[in-house]
Amino acid sequence: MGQQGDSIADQILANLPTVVGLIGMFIIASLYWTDPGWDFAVTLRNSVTLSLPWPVGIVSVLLIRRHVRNIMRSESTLPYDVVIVGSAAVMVVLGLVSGPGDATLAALYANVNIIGTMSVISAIAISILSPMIRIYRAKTWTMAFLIGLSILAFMTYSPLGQMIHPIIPQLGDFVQIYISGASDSAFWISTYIGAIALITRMILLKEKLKPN
Amino acid sequence: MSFQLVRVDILAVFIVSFGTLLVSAFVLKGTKLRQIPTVEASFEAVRVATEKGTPLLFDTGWTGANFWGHSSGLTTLAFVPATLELLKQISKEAAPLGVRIITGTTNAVYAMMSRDFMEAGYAEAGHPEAFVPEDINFYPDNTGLVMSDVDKIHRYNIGAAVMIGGHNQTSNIVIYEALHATGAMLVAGEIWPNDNSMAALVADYLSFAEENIAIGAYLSDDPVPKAILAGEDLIKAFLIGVVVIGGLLFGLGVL
Amino acid sequence: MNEMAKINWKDTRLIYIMVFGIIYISSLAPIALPVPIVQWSKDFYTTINEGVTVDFNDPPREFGGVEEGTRVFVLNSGETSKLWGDMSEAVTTVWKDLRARGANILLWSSSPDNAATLNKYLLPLMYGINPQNHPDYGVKFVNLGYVAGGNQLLEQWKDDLIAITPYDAYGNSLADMPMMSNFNELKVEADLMIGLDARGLETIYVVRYNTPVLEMGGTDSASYLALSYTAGYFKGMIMGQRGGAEYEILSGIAGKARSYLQNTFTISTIMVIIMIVANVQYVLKKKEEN
Amino acid sequence: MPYLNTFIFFAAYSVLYKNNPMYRLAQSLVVGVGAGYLLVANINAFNRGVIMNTFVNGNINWAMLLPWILGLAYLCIFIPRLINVYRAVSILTLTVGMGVVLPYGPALFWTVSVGYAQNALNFLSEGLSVSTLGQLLTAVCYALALSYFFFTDYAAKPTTAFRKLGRVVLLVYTAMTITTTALGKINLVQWKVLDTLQGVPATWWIPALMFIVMLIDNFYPLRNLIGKGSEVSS
Repeated sequence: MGQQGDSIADQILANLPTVVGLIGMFIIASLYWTDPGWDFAVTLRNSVTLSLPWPVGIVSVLLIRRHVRNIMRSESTLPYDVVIVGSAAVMVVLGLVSGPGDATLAALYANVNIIGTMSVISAIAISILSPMIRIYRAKTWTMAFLIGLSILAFMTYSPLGQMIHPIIPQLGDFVQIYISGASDSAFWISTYIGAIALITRMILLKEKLKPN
Repeated sequence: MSFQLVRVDILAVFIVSFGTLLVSAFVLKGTKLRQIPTVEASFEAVRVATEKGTPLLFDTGWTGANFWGHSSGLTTLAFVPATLELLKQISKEAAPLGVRIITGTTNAVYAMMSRDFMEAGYAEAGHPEAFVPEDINFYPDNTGLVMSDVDKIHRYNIGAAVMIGGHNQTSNIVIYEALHATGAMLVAGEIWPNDNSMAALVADYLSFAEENIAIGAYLSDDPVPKAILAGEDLIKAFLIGVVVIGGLLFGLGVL
Repeated sequence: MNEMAKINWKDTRLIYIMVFGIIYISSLAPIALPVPIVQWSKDFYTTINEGVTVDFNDPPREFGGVEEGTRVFVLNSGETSKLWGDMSEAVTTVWKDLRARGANILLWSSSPDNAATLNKYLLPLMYGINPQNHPDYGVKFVNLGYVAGGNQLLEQWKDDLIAITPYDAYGNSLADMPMMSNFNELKVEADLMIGLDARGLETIYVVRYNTPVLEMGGTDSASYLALSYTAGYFKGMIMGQRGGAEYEILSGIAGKARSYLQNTFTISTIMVIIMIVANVQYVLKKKEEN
Repeated sequence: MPYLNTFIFFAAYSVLYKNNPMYRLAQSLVVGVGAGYLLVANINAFNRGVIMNTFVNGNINWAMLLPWILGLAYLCIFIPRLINVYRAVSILTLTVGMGVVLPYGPALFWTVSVGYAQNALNFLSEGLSVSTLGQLLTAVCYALALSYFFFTDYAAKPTTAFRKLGRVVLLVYTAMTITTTALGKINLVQWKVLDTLQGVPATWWIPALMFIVMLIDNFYPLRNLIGKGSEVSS
């Protein structure tokens, strides 16, 4: 927007980081078509990967700092801010003193974050069943079709269908393998085409990689 | 340094795809495009949040994940420019209305870029003072993101949410269920197909797959990005042709 | 879709309580239920039991099934930590079967949480609290633990594993372990690969070196792994607790997967009944209004 | 630790009743422990990947300077005059990431499309079976679903009927995924329930206690005991 009147040279200068980035992108992409890869491309790829701890570190510190400030301002969330900052501090101290392999550090991570993840992932089941019960009404033919398929899926992926007739799970598996499989492919492939179009827009400096 | 050129067939497909899109950029200008529901709906969400007097949740989850280049990463990276531009435009819309935007992401680089784009949006709207850097929420993992989002939804009684990005193992539905509890308007477009199925279940407005990557082009007045979208149709039509005509030729033993 | 929403269950907490109730009751008194065995599970078992031929490249590779000394590389490189509760019984039963057949098992985890999950729930069950002290360790089983690098690492390991990763999860030298003497150049020295929700093996190993690959995942992993099975890259798949029950039946090894089936059976039955009743009610009401 | 493990798992569920202190405690622990762990892991990663390799045997390794420069450049986001330095490095990070995976796009859409074409009419040579019928259906459904994504009038209008069928194909995936996801994830709940009953020590009483507390709260709000208003509005 607002760049149509500029000369190509002006545009390139104004978008120098993007141009450099695009050159970097094609240097890296070339690795796919070369065997073995060329040294400069490999060095560039590795350097970017190796530098990633910096942004992660910066935003993690910002996250903790936000809660430190809340503590200092005695916000209403005080007890929770103390827990966040305190637990983060314990982890950092353990990690820096005993190393990242410290047993307590690993145990805390396993018994808080890994189990927390499993909890959130398991909560998906209830979060799906709830809207299914609320929403699934055959108001249109499409909805009726959707409900029919859901019943088929429930019968296929539990012993219910097999108990009624073996053809039911066979039908469900057929739908899953051949129709859902094709649908999944179309989804991904349209996304990949979209990604290549995005890169074309980037090459023509039409996609914003910086805010102004 | 010597190396050999490999996978030449894919290289040819790659070059032809780019060529098609580049030519389209200049030839197909002015072609009429259909609507993408989430573009307009995102601004509607700002207005809904204004009416309800609550902040707007702008959650992008794993968008920008795999900056290190995992094989599945292109799609999460392709979402970055589109969602950032949307964030900026939403910020511009929200700033004069006094709506607070609370973001959530699990990607560090994306969190930093969000800060930059959101600040610019508030500045362009003439309200730089309204920008609160602490509303850019980075979480160390998806679990922290989901649990904190749910907490914020309840605590601020969130009235509208734009969730364009990606979540882990369809955990977006846990956030959606919390949004249902507060009666929030939900605009969603997810990266992964299984996450999209969750959005299809409950979202008020939904876009998916390449539609989400195209949002940046829809937000621009420039005809060239839209012409490139038109070029995408040529590639899709070609691939459909490969399946239909190629299928016949293979089946009849010609190929 | 939700513009069509009309809440019959005004308080969603009823749904939550119902689900928990079903799970508790199913867990307390499991009964055996008939299980349909899907083709990809049969293929999984056949590959382990009888073998398979992989012919993406010339010459084809003949794999004769898992027997004494078969080198099996297990890649714990997907979302195992998040899906463990859905994969636990299948992985446990398959592991038991591999051990019973005398396989040499090499385990790699792609992330700390994946490693922690198996360390906490699987390895103690198989090899005790300190697996490295088990008599099988180094001879029939080696744990590489978490090694960073993802698919890039697999690219490097295909030629020389020990050169890139000289030590196991417990700091022991791999070169000193009898099992690793012929389990190094993975492109030819891994007879079978079993991925735990693993991605990318098709392009790195299958199409280039004809490596037989099997996959294990959660129930819904099928939505993204099925493509590779139908395309012939994966020679079989076991999905979720239903897959665990299928493998128990196929292999005759006793396990706990059936109690999970009772849970899904009860939930499915109730959901089907709710959907049918709610829709019949809806249609009748609509007719009345007309 | 087993007590902490069970507490975290079920406290996360307690928000289904309403936002409450148990949930917020669990959430704060997840964020705090996660942030601390991430910091430690990344300090360790940079140390092993860069710092330890910057000087090797007294000689500087020039290849290691680039990660240092890129990393430090991120700090420029806090210096308004140098914001473009930060932008350059963030864009480079984005585009290098894209460069690694860019070729997978054409590789995938070409090989999948050709693969479907090759198998579509297998029933002609192999006879009609569930498998060959499925392969034909896959090719047809793929073409239909792809047509759904047409953006432009010139492609979308003449293919309206196909696009409608394409939408149905996408809906099939959606319906099947919603149900299989629910069934798969519910096994995770049961797995933890069994763990609380059969694990050593048994921890089933933790969720039971939580349930009782929430039940009491439903009839007699516990915050009355504290005598303070709550910020929770739901």
